[in-house]
Amino acid sequence: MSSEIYNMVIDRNARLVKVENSGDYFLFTFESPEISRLARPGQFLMVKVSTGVQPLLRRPISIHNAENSILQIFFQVAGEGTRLLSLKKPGDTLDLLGPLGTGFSIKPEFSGRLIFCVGGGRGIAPLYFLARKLNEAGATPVIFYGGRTAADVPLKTHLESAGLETLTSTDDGSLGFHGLVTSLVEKELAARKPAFLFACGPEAMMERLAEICQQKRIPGEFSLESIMGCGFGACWGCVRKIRRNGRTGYLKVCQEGPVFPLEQIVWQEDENG
Amino acid sequence: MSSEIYNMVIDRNARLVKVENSGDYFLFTFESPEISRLARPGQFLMVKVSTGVQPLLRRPISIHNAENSILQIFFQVAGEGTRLLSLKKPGDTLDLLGPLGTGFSIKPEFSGRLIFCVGGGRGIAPLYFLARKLNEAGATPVIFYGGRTAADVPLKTHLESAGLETLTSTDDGSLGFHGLVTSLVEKELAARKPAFLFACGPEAMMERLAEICQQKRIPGEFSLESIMGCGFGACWGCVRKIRRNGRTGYLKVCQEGPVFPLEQIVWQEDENG
Amino acid sequence: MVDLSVDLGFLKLKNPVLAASGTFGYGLEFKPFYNLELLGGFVVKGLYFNPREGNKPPRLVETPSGLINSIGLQGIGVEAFCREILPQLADLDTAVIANVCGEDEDEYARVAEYLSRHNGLAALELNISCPNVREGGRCPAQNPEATYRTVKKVKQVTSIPVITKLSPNVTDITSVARAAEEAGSQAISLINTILALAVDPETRRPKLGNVMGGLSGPAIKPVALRMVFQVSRAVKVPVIGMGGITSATDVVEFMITGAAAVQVGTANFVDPDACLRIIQGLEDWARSHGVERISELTGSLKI
Amino acid sequence: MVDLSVDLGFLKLKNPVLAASGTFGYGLEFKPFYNLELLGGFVVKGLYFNPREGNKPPRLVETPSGLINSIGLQGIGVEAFCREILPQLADLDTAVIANVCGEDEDEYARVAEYLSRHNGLAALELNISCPNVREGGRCPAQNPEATYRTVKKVKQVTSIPVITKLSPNVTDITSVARAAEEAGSQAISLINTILALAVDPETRRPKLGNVMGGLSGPAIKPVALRMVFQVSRAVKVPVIGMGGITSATDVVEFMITGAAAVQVGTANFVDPDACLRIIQGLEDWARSHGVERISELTGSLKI
Ligand SMILES: Cc1cc2nc3c(=O)[nH]c(=O)nc-3n(C[C@H](O)[C@H](O)[C@H](O)COP(=O)(O)OP(=O)(O)OC[C@H]3O[C@@H](n4cnc5c(N)ncnc54)[C@H](O)[C@@H]3O)c2cc1C
Ligand SMILES: Cc1cc2nc3c(=O)[nH]c(=O)nc-3n(C[C@H](O)[C@H](O)[C@H](O)COP(=O)(O)OP(=O)(O)OC[C@H]3O[C@@H](n4cnc5c(N)ncnc54)[C@H](O)[C@@H]3O)c2cc1C
Ligand SMILES: Cc1cc2nc3c(=O)[nH]c(=O)nc-3n(C[C@H](O)[C@H](O)[C@H](O)COP(=O)(O)O)c2cc1C
Ligand SMILES: Cc1cc2nc3c(=O)[nH]c(=O)nc-3n(C[C@H](O)[C@H](O)[C@H](O)COP(=O)(O)O)c2cc1C
Ligand code: FES
Ligand code: FES
Repeated sequence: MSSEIYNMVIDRNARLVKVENSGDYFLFTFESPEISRLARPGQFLMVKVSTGVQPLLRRPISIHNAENSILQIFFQVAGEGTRLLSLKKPGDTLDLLGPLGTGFSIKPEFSGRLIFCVGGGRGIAPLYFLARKLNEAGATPVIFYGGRTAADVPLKTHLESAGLETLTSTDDGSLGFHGLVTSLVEKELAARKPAFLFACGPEAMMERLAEICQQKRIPGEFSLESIMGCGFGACWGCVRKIRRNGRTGYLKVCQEGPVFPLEQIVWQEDENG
Repeated sequence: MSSEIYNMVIDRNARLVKVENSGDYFLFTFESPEISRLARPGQFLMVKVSTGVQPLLRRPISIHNAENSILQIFFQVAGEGTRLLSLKKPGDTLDLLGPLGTGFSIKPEFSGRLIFCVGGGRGIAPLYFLARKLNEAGATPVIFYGGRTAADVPLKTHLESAGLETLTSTDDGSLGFHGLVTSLVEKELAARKPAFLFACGPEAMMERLAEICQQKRIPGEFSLESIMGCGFGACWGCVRKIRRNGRTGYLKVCQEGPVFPLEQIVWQEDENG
Repeated sequence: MVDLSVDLGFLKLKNPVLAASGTFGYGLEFKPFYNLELLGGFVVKGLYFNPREGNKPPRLVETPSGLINSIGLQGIGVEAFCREILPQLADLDTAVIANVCGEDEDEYARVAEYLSRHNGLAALELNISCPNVREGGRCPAQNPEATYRTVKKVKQVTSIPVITKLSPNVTDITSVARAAEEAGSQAISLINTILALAVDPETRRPKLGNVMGGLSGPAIKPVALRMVFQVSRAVKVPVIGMGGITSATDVVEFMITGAAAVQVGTANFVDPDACLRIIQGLEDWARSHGVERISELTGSLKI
Repeated sequence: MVDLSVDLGFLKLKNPVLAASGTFGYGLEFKPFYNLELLGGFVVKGLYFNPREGNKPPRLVETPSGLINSIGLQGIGVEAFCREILPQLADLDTAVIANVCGEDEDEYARVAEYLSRHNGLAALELNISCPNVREGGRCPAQNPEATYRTVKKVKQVTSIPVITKLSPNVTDITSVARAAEEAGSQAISLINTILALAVDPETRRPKLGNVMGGLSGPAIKPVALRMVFQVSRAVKVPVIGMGGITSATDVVEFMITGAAAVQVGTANFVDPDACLRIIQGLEDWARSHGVERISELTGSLKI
């Protein structure tokens, strides 16, 4: 067991201090000093969404930001659990377990280099914290933020006003580049090539990005989703097929991930095939 | 099937307009014109307490009052279902099914006569509506209202300010008569004898009252509780042993009751013995 | 226009939604809420030959997402049913199904035979799976031979189509289903309730007067789906699935898994018009998913 | 002072709360949350002789008040366990129990024999009841003879006490329990998960990669209690109850019903410190109810 796993905490009294909302999307700000202090970009929380047994399990949600004892999450209502979560009001206390997982690698050699951070839909969640830390490390992050329609890129101004270069795309052209975010990345690659690419979003987006990165020989790390039972390595429920050190096998996304080097990921289509 | 059963309605949009609270006890005021119009004292509602499947079943709650399209319930938090109910706020809409059950018999011959209405704890709930209607029918109701301690008789002033004679008792003497409400009834019986006695409350209270009534030859009707699956006669889950027309058998409390003539009730201790 | 009808071979239903036995009274209890003719059909409360007292209360206890009942088939008996109730149901343009019970194999046959002398029943559902009447929850559906014998006896005395209702309290449900099919059952319905217990920690007594009872409701849906999956692959006759259905998508799941029709039970208690809502929801679902005939769903699970 | 200890005969526990196999990793995963020595004990993840890949994902799906899993016993195998994990557990002052699996009867014996050569295990729990490894969810615990043979073989190769873990997917759990007892099992633990299925109506595929899986969590508690009730009256050896326990009162219910000790499974996923909370709650409950020795509860159900 890696040592960082000891750096997780159950905060039963994380106070929700601010709720921002746009359509299906919610940005929650908590006071949770301990988790905030430990958190690194790409890590996530397991959030208790009900006080009873229904739904039974916590929900995995990325850490959107952690700074001065505050902790932020950004989520989209996807089903019953996130719907219950969305009903919480400022002043409520929530039960958070975290920070969990390995997080993105911010390497010293990124300093002075261009780094692409690509997020699709709710996949934007962990990239703000990442870009902020990349900035602090002297790198130049560019955020690519895609969605189906303008309503799906609610964090655009939030990112921009934090001084982060943000390129947006929508499938229907209602905001920014008209087309898939992967096409926007390709277009941009014609002009400038990053030293590294981070991504988080729908499986299809990431699979396409992996192709692009391999073609252009850009190293990268992708944050994967999977259905999680515990979030801390106890259930073996969250595994994905990963190719590592010459062996392919099921690794726990919650503990060995959710962030994986792109070359290690076995895409689900291949797996089913 | 009796014809009154057709007089029930599912009101999916009963608007909660007022919440009054004292400790564990809540008085809710709804706008629910149809149910309000149909309701008679002693009838009850099946109230949906959750939007999901947990808890699964509706909860039976007496009609505390029905007047000019408003409907009131008075309840005590007893477990998860009533706890969830207690969290509702003015402006919320609830899903109510009712009015259900047979209700108390308000007979023409009550006019000009003294009627005792005895409630223990949350059992007070249906007696306000009853007493009001007895008044309208020209009878003179006296409410006996007992609880363990002063905090358990929160409706005292509410009843009094409606002009209803209200005698209170508490087990610990913190308010009104010091002792059981049944002792208070006995004490009062030394002074005046009612033409009829209605009761709703804990099983032990009602069983003792039944003895007293039989001794003193006072006719009466008691409202029984039982665990209910449906509230409208479909599940056969709510039965109690009832002696009626010379036969003893399991009758549905939701449909044949919850109000039964006291001489028909087979008390649960006898049943188990 | 979506075609919601389903054809069980021996019986054509307007739509695949039946109300389940024991949760729909004798049908009449639901008349105040909607027109019963909108249903695919309904199964009345279990009928023994004679009237029955039923079990000692308490008869119900809620559990997480579930309900345990031990009604014990309180009821009016088959004679009173045919005299007082059936005439009120016989003319309804919907499938009215009787739920046939028995203390022993002969009683099933006697009840079936008596019912067969009357008009108005679309089918008989043999309730060989009630956990609430015999000691320890035992029932014929826990044994393929007893199942075969019971169905066979009933088939000999009736020309009304027979549906056999199975118990989930078995090691291998497919062997029981095959026994019922071999004995001539025209359909299999499942699942009845799962034998269960609840205890009051304060009194240290069982929460039900009859000690054990049968678990129903959403909690058992995954078990019911599994058994519908197994049985629909083991028999050729149509399978009628039930257990925890509360919504149109639940119905879709049961049908995809292998059910030709479904029954809605406990949900009727929570929403008296649950079946109606589900039928409407099913039509909406089919429309929004481009499904023209709902019967196409049956067994369409991709493995 | 409340005495929480319970004596299983072959094993004395500090308190009746064990963490259940497959929900507590190899124990180490929970060290960040509390001192493992506060537990009555814990059962490690199922061990085959060789390492196993486990089943194809998705491996989990939530259902009303429940969870279906089809992990398929992914694990490191008994050699790596004894080399890498057991040394870290052996000195803990709590009962460490291994969960023994096998593809066939011989493998159970091989795993048990290998484990017996090492120190630090308080007992072996024979997992003859996992629904996630064989075709159609079958397992030895569905058959009294197979149960007898498996337990007997293991007993012959080990002197570590043996607990046999039963499956709820049976017609008569008492006959399987008696078979295990006759073969020399010193305790019976139950229940393992209930075989279940979930279907995605959109894709028309099973929600689990392995099609079927095992249902656990509060949804199954009433079924687990029923089986603990039945088994504790059928055998003389102690019964270790589990299925849906999330609170101290759940433990009290299982003990009253007949369990000498309990295991907490799925709840560990929701609250990593669930067992600790439950143990503390149990002490509070005993104190507020004037119960001096928790073991008095076992089998105190009044019928
Ligand atoms: C490491 C990690 C980080 C995540 N971070 C975020 C985040 O920052 N913001 C955000 O909005 N969402 C995030 N998610 C996704 C989020 O966990 C799911 O949307 C949520 O669990 C759905 O729960 P629900 O009860 O609302 O919906 P459900 O009713 O449970 O499911 C709705 C749909 O989502 C699918 N689903 C359920 N659980 C997951 C899961 N864990 N991963 C993927 N799909 C799932 C279901 O199969 C179903 O199709 C993250 C997931 C992981 C694994
Ligand atoms: C016809 C009728 C009218 C009622 N009117 C009122 C009313 O006006 N105000 C009020 O406060 N309460 C009333 N009750 C009682 C109320 O229904 C229960 O308190 C409520 O259902 C408990 O639900 P819960 O989820 O909060 O508690 P649970 O957790 O379900 O139960 C808490 C405790 O109450 C017991 N209980 C549960 N359901 C019932 C029930 N139906 N009857 C009796 N005991 C039960 C349980 O066994 C348990 O001991 C009435 C009951 C009936 C049958
Ligand atoms: C209160 C109650 C009474 C029942 N009575 C009967 C019955 O008389 N005959 C029968 O075959 N099944 C009976 N059942 C079983 C249901 O018909 C159905 O098989 C089971 O409840 C599962 O479906 P559900 O989860 O939708 O309720 C009864 C169920 C309940 C809850
Ligand atoms: C994810 C998961 C994995 C499990 N793995 C095992 C296992 O390896 N061996 C075993 O005997 N039981 C296993 N079980 C069954 C549990 O130990 C327990 O019997 C069951 O989950 C019921 O208890 P619960 O409802 O408290 O979870 C597993 C259960 C779950 C949920
Ligand atoms: S979510 Fe439990 S091991 Fe990853
Ligand atoms: S509560 Fe269902 S019949 Fe009375």
